[in-house]
Amino acid sequence: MNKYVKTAVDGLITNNATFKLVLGTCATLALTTSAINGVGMGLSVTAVLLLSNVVISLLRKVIPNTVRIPAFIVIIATMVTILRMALDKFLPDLYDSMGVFLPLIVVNCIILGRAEAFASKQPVLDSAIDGVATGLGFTAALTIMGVIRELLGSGSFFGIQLWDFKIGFFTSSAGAFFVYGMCIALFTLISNRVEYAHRARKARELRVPAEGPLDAPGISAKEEA
Amino acid sequence: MLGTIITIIVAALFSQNFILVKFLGICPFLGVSKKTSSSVSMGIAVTLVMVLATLVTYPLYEYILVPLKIEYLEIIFFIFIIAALVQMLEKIIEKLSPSLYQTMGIYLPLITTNCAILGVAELVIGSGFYADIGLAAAADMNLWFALLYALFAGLGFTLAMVLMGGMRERIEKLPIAKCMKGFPITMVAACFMAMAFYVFTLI
Amino acid sequence: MKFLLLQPVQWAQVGIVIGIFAAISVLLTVCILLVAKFCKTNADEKMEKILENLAGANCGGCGCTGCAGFAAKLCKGEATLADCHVTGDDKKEEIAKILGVTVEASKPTVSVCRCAGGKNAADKFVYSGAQDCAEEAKLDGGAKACKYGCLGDGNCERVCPESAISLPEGCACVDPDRCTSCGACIRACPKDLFMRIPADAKVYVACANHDRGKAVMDVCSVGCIACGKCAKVCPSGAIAMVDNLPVINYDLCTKCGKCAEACPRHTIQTRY
Amino acid sequence: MTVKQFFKSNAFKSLAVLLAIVIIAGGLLAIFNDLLFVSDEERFNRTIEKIYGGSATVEETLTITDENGTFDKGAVSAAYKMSDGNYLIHSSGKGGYGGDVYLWVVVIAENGKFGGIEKVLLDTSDGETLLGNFRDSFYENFTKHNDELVEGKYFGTSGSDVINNVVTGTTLSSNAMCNAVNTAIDFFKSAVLGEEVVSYTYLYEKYVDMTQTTIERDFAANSVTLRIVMQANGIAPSIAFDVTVKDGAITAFEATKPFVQQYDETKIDESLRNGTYFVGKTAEEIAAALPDGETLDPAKLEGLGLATGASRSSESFFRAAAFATANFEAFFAPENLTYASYVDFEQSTFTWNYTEGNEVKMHIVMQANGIAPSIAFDVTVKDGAITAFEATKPFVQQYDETKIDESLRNGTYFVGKTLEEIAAALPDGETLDPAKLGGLGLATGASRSSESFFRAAAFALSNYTFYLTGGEQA
Repeated sequence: MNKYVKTAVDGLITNNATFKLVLGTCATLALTTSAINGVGMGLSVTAVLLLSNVVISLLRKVIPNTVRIPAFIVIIATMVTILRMALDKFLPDLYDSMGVFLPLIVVNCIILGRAEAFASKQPVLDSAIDGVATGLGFTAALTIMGVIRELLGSGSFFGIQLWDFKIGFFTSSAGAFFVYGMCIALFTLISNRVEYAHRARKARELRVPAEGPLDAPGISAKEEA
Repeated sequence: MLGTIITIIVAALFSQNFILVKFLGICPFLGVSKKTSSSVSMGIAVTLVMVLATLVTYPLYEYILVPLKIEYLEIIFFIFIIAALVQMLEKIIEKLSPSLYQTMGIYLPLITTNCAILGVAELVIGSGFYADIGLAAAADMNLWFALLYALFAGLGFTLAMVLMGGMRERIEKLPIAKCMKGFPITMVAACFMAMAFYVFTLI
Repeated sequence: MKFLLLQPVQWAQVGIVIGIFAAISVLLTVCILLVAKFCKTNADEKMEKILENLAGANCGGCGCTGCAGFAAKLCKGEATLADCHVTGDDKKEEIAKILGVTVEASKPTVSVCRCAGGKNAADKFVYSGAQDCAEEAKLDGGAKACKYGCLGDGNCERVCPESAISLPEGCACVDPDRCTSCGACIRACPKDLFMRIPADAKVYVACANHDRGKAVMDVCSVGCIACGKCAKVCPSGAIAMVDNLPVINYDLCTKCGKCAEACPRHTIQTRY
Repeated sequence: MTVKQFFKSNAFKSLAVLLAIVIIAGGLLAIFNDLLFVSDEERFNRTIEKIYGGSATVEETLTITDENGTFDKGAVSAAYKMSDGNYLIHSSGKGGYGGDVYLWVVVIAENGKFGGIEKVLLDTSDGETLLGNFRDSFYENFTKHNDELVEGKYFGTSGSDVINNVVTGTTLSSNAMCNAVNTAIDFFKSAVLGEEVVSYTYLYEKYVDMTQTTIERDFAANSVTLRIVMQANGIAPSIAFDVTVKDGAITAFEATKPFVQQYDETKIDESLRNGTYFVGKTAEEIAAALPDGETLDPAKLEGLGLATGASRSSESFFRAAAFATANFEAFFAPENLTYASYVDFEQSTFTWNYTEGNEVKMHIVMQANGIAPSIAFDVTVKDGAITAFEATKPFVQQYDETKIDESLRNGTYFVGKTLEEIAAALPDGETLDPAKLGGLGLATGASRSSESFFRAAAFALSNYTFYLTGGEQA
């Protein structure tokens, strides 16, 4: 896989920001009481993450290491605030549904986390891809958790009331921890299985003897016997 | 006077615990609390940053932002100050104990976006705060109450971190399914702690 | 989109904001620089760059407490890059460039248990103590009559991060597909039975008993009796008998499998 | 460190870069903040656009004063008369999760009368994450109950005579939603139509002068003796009645003298005046005579075998009888006792000590009063006077002891006080004027908690007789 596809897959699945790196937990726990919130927050984070990764990776050579954290945070905060003002002015209905998340994003660990770990070291295109991939991975994770908690907690799916059998535990914050923990466990289980299969396949490719699969003298003699 | 101090201590440590009741600052709470030693040092680092941040942000807000009516910049100034403090903290920790620096890893710069610290800075200047700590009117509020609250909020943070660190050390020894090791079992433990602390919101 | 009336900009306000922001930033940067000056750690440039390239998993596979320790040793030349099995090859080239040392692309290896005893090996006494090889080994080398053999208490199984080790008939056996050769089992086994062999190796010696044939027969039905047939039959002369045990030189081995067939006790086992 | 070297050094570079970033960021922020400032007026046009899609414009802006804009469950901050005749009201409801909920409510005004709700739209609601236009259906069912609204019913989440389960989805702020819509309706009725809107606890209370009416409840005999003073009904003067209702039916009904000299006796049927007509009648029979619940149809009087004429006064007769019978259960509901609006009845217990005869032990738990936490009191009332009054512990550690006067806390202040003296401290029956505390020789401050003290004492004294017969056996 070429470099870009690898970064994309990394951001989306292999080291998914919510389930693998466990970043942005405050947003994940607080906002997944309903699936719509999850989607809204996820998409807002994706937009901001893309912008901030690009800008920070453009400036990565300029910003010296001693003041990198304040510099990054000022860039991110300014961008979010201006985005919020512009959205409020020009796209009011989008602002009504997304606007409430933007101030939350400034405090979200993912943006600074990716900026610090990735964008400040990689060229612009990689950072952009990583930004989008991590953002979408985060959205997917939040939506899954949102659906689970909304379905069990308030018996509705994306706002449509399915049944009125409600388990209060899932909308509570203790429930959020529990669901988050179980999702991570599931994610680790699946990713381990995939990794073993991948590693086994790679090992099997290695194991083919130098001359070719079947013409080695030893093996053919034994099969005939 | 004494009543307010008691209220602050009880509120910041238990009934309004930043991690287990307000659910702020969860990232370091899960990321760094593998061992009680690293959680204590993380807790102290966060408390230090909280107190220093409040020392700077409270007067900044009262005497500069409000009179000049540019409150909308409040979040950016606060985060900027916290980020600078964390940058200094990083250098200090790197000097004092490289091993701690290694265990904190990515979670050290993430103290900046730690919702707990910004939470304290925002709460202390909030309008309803004087009532929470039992003062009669907003005028009575001053820097000392804010600093005291920040200090004990940090200690509450450390308390929760140490509790979790202790629990995780015990959990490491238990025979757990492979995929449950690490974060998932910590989350389940945190879930029970959250339930325990939920009682404080009731009284 | 209809053009909305943009409000006029009050430049005085802009001036104030920039002024305050600049003042705060200058003040804070000076503090940061002062703090940086006081806390000048002696970490030299080289060590930091190496640390960045290492995988940073702190797995301890190289025998040091963490990557920082390993990087320090690399700088001083006390450790070689081969010790670290987790870092990718491309990263190793970069570190080699920094250290100015050449690194041969090491072939991927897997761990293997040099014993197949378990149920086939007789016991000296019945051991019902702690299910821990290290504890059992303290009691006169453990319950097994063969003092080299695997005790089957599963320390290696517990310590393996990839859970690649299982104990089918009471004797450790490594699943090559899962093993990342991190070396945890090598450190955990009190009998030092685990050994790294190339990942594509076809045959390996499943015995570590250095005694003469007669003594081995008394204690184990699958132990190596040092008859030397494998060494004679190997077409490429890859096998040499050292101290009553065959040692396979995997560079010469052509994976023909003859030694496994020739071995009367099936001590040399084939992987596929 | 030469000057040239200084400019190359890492320190200067970091200082310069950070300064540059900060200046650019600060500049951009300030400029954009001024440039993109959305004025309230523009925001308001946006809302109009959203609700009406351009079909109507603002005709007249109503002036909102503190007096006509605030209600007990919410407040109205703006109201406009629209060109399509309806009224657009911006109201807020208390009790939302983490803050008030703000709504735009379009009230239908058909030829000068209240016609129900046409549309409800969320403005902003601090603390509520996403109630935006994703779930417009969420508000439609506010507009489906216009007929019940015209009758005078209100939205609510609990209680019998309210339209509930209107709001699904987030239950957290559903009562705030109902409060906001109810406030808009109350505002429309009071400010626009000029109707006098007061929330009533009893039915027919609109015609009764509650200040002079007294209600004696006898729990054991399950009977209520009322001295009802009716308000003047058009030209008919205010009439007073002594009514006793036992098991839901009137056992005694007598119009006391004052009405006679202002009115001609022959016009009112004999059986009405001495009440024999009403004796034995139940709420349903009386209500039948008042078809729309308030006006007496004169023609029906013959049907009932009564002399016609003086229909306004006879109307007062029927209304008084209806008031007495329809609210029979309500009289016994503890919530409607005097000073009862702040008592938490689930947790309070009242025991009547048989051996001592007329002594009632009350454990009164007050609801939280603003920031003051809920406080519990153990009060014993004997022969109509407080003999013991003690505030139990829970309130202490949340509150500063020095703020509440010693005599209040151990109750010595209340022992021996009569209801009048305590009622004097609560002028409008519920709020304690902090300044008065000084006058009563008590430490000022902590007025909210002291208010709970006084309310509990007043409740205990005024309902002593009720609990003397109604409380559980000790």
